[in-house]
Amino acid sequence: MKKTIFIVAAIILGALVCGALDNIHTFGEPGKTPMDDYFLANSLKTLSTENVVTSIVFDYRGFDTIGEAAVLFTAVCSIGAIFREGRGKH
Amino acid sequence: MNWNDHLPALILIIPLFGAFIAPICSLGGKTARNFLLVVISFITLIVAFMLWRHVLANGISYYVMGGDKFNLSLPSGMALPVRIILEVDAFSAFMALCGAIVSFAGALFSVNYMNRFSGMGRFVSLYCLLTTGMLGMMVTGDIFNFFIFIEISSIASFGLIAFWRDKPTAIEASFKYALISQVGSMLILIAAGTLYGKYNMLNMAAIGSVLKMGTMEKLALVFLVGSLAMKCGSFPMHMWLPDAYAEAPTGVTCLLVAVSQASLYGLMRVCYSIYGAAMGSSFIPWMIIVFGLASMFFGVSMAVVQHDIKRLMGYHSVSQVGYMLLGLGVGLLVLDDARAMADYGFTAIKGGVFHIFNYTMYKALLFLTAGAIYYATGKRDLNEMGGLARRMPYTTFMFVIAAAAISGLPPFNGFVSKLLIYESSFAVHPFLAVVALVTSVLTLASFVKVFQTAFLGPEKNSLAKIQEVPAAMLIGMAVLTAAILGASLFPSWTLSTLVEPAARALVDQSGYIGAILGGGM
Amino acid sequence: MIGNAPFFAVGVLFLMGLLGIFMTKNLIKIAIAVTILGSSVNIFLVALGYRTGGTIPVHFLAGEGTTMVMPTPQAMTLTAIVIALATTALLLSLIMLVWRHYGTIDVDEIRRLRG
Amino acid sequence: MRPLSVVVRTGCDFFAWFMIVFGVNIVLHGYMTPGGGFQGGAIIATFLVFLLVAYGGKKVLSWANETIYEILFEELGLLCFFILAFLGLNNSFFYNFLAVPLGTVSSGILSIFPSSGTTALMSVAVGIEVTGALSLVILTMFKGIRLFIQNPPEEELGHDR
Repeated sequence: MKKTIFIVAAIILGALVCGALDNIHTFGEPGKTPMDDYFLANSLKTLSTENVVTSIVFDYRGFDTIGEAAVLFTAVCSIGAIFREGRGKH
Repeated sequence: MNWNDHLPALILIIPLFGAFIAPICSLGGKTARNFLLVVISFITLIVAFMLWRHVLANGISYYVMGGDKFNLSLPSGMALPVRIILEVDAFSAFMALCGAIVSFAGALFSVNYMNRFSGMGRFVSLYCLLTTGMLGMMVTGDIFNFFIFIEISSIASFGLIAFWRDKPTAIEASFKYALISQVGSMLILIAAGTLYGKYNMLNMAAIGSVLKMGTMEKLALVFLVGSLAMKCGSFPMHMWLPDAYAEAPTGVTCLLVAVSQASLYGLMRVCYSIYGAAMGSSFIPWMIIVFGLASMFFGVSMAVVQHDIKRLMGYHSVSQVGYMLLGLGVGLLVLDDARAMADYGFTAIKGGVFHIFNYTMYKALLFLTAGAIYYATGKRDLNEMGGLARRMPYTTFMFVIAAAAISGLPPFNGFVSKLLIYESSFAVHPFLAVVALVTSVLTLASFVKVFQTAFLGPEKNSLAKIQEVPAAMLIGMAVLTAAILGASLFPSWTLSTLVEPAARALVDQSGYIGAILGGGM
Repeated sequence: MIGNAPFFAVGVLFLMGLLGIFMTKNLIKIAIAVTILGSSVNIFLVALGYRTGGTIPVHFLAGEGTTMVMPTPQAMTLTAIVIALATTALLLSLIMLVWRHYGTIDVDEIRRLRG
Repeated sequence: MRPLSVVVRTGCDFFAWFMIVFGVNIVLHGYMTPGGGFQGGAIIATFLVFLLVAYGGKKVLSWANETIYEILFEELGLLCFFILAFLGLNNSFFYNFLAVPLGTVSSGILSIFPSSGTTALMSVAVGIEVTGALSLVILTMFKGIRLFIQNPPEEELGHDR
């Protein structure tokens, strides 16, 4: 019973995701893209970075990257914490 | 260089830096580590307070990460922001202040509470990272950045919930939370991606300025609301919450309360500031209200039958989250109706916002007193306790204050916020107020039971040797008690300085958008 | 409709991930389903940035005057991949501990937290 | 894990070092060719996986020191990244204060850095961090297997007294 509810919920959720994705734009033909055009035009000119993706990762959206490094650090800390040795003290 | 301008960045930089140097600091021994934990959370509290003062005095403050100037939101020749912008209005600053207070109290509590366990270097790192994630969710103005901070806070909480890895229940609770939170995060990422694909921007304010309702936007809103409601512990997906709250170490539980409020903040930011007036239909507000009612009622009805003191409080968290959802949902319902808004809608939002403050303080305090009992007696089952009032007078005193506040007894702050929610939800439909009142009565009954069994009654033989908890833990609890008492003794001051600017900033969608798009040099 | 086939593939993968989480009993398979969920979102982000006839967004490899695909979704995908990696590692570690405590990785047999 | 045969080990001796060279190449050229800190760091971290597969856990755990990975790689990378971001605070956090626009010739101290400024340096810092973090994840999870051998499982003494 519970399982049926879950499966129905999953299928509804998947259908909703399909519906949302179908309504963005046709694949391969995005409309106006001011932000990406800005990156493509300016990364070489002002930052001398040939690779636009790297210039986004480390400069324009650099704060995301420090968050990402922090996520990796968090994972290391969490795994280190749950596999730690030692038994505490009384 | 004026440090006041950099406050929105500093509030994230400081705990992040603390997390990064914690492994180096823990080479220097126990004292250095504990000192780092307390100092970092204290500086964060100071910065949060200064940020709140700054925002109240100067209006919305924003910070462009990596821009030529920290306030150059629009680069030359662009009508839209391209970089990550942290945007702090009065509501964000209010939430960040609440979160920082709780983080400081939890850190002080943890210093003694976690003293006898191993792996404390990792604990300090994870605690600082959890604080960073929580504060980041509150101050960021970028939807993808919001996702990153959600992930930082969730991954840090998985590790901290499973910190006592020798208890099978802790591992299980952590795994359950990990699964649910991963599905939720992926839905948030899909919603952010769809919004990006359609409008080619990631800034919340900029999206809010151009958003027009269509099929895709409706579905994105449903994903965002559903997953954020799930992460703040609302009804249909609430089952992770009592497990996680009960199994985590207590100092962490106290912070997890604030983290769930950060998810609630995200929900409100999406509904009020991104969608706002463009929302059009009343489907989502009613969905939030129904979620709120259901979590209120089911949460409290599950709570009254619990024996485990921390699980009992966890179920009460589910029920209390319902109050905020109800208050803010009623406000959302009348967002584009100016007369009803002035009539009762703004009262509901004020009640919801005030209840966020109250809930964060008294629920954190309740968890801390439960942790103090656990520290002193080593027990969590209510049936094995009794007569603790004589042995632990300070803890008892603080428990009574928190319990009275959560049950909404008149002089305390819980009463004020609940009253605001009752009277405004009564104007929408009397049934809402009736459910809220019944929940309040059941909460009172439940806490009377806890007080009576744990603190009063005959003393158990097994508990004859216990004594009051150490001073640092008491100070941690006292910080929260002072906040509750302050809000209880000066309700009108609290309402006018703390709550009303936050509520006004939440409603003011055009102000939130205009600060970014109208700014620049 | 048919032009949007990559987006539908993403939707189907997402559905498969969800069904995997809800239907399978084995914790390792659940972790795999979570990974599938993450991968579907990554594919979605990359597909979002594609422009017909677009080339790699590296200036000296693409040459002058060519259309480039949108770079922001690729940067977002990098971030999302690392996050998915961190989560997967943590989920697998938790499964190792579950196995150690219970001696099984069947969902039905490890429910100790109830009510 | 048991060590594999001598053929595999010899092959691994040879090829594992090439992974490091390849990874460092990708990290260093991240600002102009496809690649960057994360990708290169992940490739460098496969070095440890190679050794783990070929030589077995016992030997590798005696070679690899977790503290070195944690302090020398992970912390160093993170702090370099953080400090590079912090140095731009005069303008704003994460400001690229070393970048030289295309067409201008850099001079003085600036000319020793790549012209893309902090982008290339941060890429290196993240490469170091990811190398340390992924190697640590692998080492810690592998060490976690040892928890299964201990019988009965160790318990914290603190809670439940």
